[in-house]
Amino acid sequence: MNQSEIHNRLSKLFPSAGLVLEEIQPEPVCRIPREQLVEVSALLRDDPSLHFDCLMCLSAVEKGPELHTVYHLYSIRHHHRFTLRCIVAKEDAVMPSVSTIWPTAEWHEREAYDMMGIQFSGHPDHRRILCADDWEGHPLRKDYKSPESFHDIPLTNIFPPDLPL
Amino acid sequence: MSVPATRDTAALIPRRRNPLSQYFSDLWIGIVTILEGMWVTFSHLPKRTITVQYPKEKVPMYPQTRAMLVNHVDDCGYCLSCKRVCPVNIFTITGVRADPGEDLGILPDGKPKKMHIVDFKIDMSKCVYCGLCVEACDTRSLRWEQPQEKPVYNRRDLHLDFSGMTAERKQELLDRDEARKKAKAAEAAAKAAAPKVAPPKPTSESGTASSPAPTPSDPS
Amino acid sequence: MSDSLELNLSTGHAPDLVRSALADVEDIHGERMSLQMGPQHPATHGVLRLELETDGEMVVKATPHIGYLHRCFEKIAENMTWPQIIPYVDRLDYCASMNNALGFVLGCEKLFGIEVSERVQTIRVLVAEMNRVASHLVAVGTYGLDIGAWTPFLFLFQEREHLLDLFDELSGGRLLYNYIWIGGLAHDVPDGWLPKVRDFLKYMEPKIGELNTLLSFNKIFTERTGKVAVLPADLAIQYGVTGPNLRGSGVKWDIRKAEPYSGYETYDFEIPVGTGEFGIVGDCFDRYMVRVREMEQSLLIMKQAVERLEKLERDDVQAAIPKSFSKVPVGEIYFRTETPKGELGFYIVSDGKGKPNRLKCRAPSFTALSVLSRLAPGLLIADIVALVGSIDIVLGEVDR
Amino acid sequence: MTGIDLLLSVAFAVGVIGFVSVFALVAIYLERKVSAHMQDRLGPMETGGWHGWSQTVADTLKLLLKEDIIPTAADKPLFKLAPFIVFTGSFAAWAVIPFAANLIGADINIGVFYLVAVSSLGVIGILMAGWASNNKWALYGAMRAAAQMVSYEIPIGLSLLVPILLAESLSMKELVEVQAGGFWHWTIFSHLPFALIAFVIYFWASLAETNRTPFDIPEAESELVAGYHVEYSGMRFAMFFLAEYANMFVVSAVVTALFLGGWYAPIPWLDIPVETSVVGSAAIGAFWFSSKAMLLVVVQMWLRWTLPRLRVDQLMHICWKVFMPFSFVNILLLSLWVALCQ
Repeated sequence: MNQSEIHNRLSKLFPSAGLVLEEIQPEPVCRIPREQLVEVSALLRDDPSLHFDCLMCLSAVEKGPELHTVYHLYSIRHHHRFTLRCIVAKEDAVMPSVSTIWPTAEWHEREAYDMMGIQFSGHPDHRRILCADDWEGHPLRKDYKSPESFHDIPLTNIFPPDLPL
Repeated sequence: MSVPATRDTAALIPRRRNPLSQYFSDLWIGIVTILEGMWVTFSHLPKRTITVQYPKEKVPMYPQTRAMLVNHVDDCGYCLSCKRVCPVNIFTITGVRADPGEDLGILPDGKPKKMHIVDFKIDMSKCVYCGLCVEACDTRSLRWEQPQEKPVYNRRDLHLDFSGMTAERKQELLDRDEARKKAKAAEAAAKAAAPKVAPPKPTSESGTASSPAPTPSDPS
Repeated sequence: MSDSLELNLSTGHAPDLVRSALADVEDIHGERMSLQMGPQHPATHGVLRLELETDGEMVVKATPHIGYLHRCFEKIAENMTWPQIIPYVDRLDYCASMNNALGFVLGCEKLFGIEVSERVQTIRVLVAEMNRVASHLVAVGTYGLDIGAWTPFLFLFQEREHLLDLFDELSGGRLLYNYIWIGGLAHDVPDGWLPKVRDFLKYMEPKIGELNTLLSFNKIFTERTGKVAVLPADLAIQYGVTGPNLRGSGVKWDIRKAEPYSGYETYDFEIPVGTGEFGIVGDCFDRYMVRVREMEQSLLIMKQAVERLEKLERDDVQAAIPKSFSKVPVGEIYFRTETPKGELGFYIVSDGKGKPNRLKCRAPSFTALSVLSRLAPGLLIADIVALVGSIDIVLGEVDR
Repeated sequence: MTGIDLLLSVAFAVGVIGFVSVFALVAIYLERKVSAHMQDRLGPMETGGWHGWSQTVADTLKLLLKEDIIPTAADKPLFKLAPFIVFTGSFAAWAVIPFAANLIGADINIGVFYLVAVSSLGVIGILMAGWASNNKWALYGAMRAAAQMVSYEIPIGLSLLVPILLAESLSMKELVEVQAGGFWHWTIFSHLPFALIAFVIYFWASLAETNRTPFDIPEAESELVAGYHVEYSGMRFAMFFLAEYANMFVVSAVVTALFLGGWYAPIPWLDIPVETSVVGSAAIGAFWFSSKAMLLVVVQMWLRWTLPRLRVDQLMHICWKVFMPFSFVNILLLSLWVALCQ
């Protein structure tokens, strides 16, 4: 099935979800409200004709005042792919966690939280993953300023040119 | 898919054999595979070793090997493509425009060289050896060279300068540029003061006005 | 393909094993001890820290802690022009930088609508497969080292040395190449290089047999790795485990076959899968052996690619490179390729400027590592070493 | 004991210490070279000129001059003492090793028993080292070592019974003397099935006693980093190293004495009897003895550079489920054979 067929089937199975298929080059993306995300995800995984057993990638993207969470899904059985996009405002960056549906999302969501500051409600282990636990800020935000030092370790100009051996 | 499925469900279940025959076959396989392995290592004993005794014998390097950046400043046209393309910003390049009459030679691409390269510093300690700068260099003045001994004892020794000029000469050229800039600024100010009378060629005039003679104002 | 898959999805040996092992642990009621394995530990293949909760030699719980090699590649990439990103992409999985660069470059090319010539594609396939062999040589060799066998490691590094020499002559770098560019290659293959690749193929073929005699089928090795840390196929798919690890679980799944890129569909090769020959499908030995057999397949692909290249006329390998990257099409794409570690995906968001708006890297080692805490309970400390080695992580890619 | 005897004993002890040190240097050098050439390398080539012959001497000097680091949290007296106990264990065994008919430290009538008893002293030192280091990895190493070495005592003891049964003596000297007269009289060949099984079991089990690959799990570098001696540095670390190589030789020497004809040359007329020349007999005996033992040491190295490492449970499996039944059956059959046929 291609994306629009999947979208049609999904809309049929879940008419109230308000799924919008955005035409983006080169692959369309299905926009989904975050309230419906977990239900639709479970449907995507469990429906035998869809059977999206594989969450390839979960990415967080900053676009202006909004934060997008993009889910790239793939079905190993049916060889088709589908993309979900969930948009939240920066002030209210809370997403439902899909780690119960695809366990691989657990680390991806931790990464999205660490890097972009999106909270995931219902996540079993909601911690930073790449940065230190007491790191401040979320480095992938466009307005992020890298700190001068961390725990008295200088982070800028570690090797000044006139440093001796 | 060209490959047939290599297994059936029976293969998923660990083989259940008579435990005693399993025990003895395990033992036998163990002894045989250990002896086979010993034969492999033994067969390597008389083989020629592959070690290269480095300082005594040296492995020739390929002409493409990215070992050390070298800029042949005579061929450098101050296009700054290397600086623009570098992902880690290791270049510090300063140029001073040559005087109109001054002949700096011809670049490999046939155009006359117009800039004195006062500074062409490369910080090799930051280089990631991606080679983008060498590929970007239109005049092929920036090249890779393969010195056998590259390591240095001091990080500062990796800050290379390819301008090939003495400090005095650099200062001289910079002063000249400074003076020229000042004259230009003064002229611009004068022009701003008298906006009505716009001379047709302000730039060339300023160039000739600031340094008509090859001898510049002497440095301090 | 789907036939063999149906078969595997329902096997659930590992959880049973784990459960019985844990039941044993609970019976004993020993005093538990926390043990920090890493970040400086020979078996963690870099700066991975495993927080183990042990009961004697038995591991009850394992928590991986990553990020020691984090350099915020994605942030760096947002401040780089498109061609400048490639040196950084090379450094993700530093054992297989050709494959990384290929993934990123193909994603960009698809996004920008660039078509490259057949020669460029063939060279790309050749170098990617060469680098796959080099990466698997490291994986297999260090795995032997983890299990305690020194000599295979050094033998395999010799073989790898030949490959690195070839790469050196080809691109100028031994480990990080920046050879594959968006729209082409840095330059064509040098004269006299293809015969050297042929020589290497001839040299390499008997070496895999030697490795199998010395290490793979050694009784001690098969005992150490067989039936250890079984990853069933369904668990592997749920956790997004890809590449040789997934194939080790018996799933015949390879992006080179399923979503061919760079003309992989025209090459004749097989996908080796785990067969459970020394235990259960999906154990450490299967994951290891899939790599060994994949090397053979890669050599086959290399042979075909070399034959094609010898027939193909030389053309300008940089012909399709855009003159300027300052204006590129707007769009976003998730593109994935099969690297030696698994599915390397790049989610590229372009807003039409000279720099990407967002570049997310879905690293195969990252997801493969996330399954570790599921597999670890019930293993011995020595098995943890075998497990970590068998999923073949590269921390440069995990931490990005 | 007369004054002369005492003097001779002291002289022998000093000589053995010298021999152990020199042997360790040679063995480490040999191990480096053997491993290097098996792996298509060259090994040390620079220090001292010809093929880096003095590399191990230089390393020893370096270890001697290194700072002796004792962790703050360590149990200091035990930590300091442990390497010496380990070394004492392997060093004391040399007293009964019969280099030649007239070159043996102490020909006590329970030589083999003494040897087995003394060589298990090392495990106490290893336990002390692992415990005193106050490091979890070291503790794991010590625990593994204790379990392993205590278990492997049993197959070792059982397989040693085979030559004892045949020679009807526990004295090392007498055990060798029954094998006089050409290699076909050596125990391993004269009672082929039983002695060969005992030989193999003893040799493999003693690899576990000396913590060599494939039984090097107490110091498994990829699992426990370095096991019980992870916190040791400088000379104390060198003592562990010295003990390991001394142990390797002891194991090979015991195999040589009990199974491979001890000081006797393979063909009788290469020997010099004691009656002809005391010094000559000692020299030629020591030569044959050391050559055989060194060959076995090389085999140990060969195994180390070929095989992967076993796991703890597999190690125990091999001990209790393979070596034990085999050595029991072996000794039983041999006893029957001796009772019936002789």
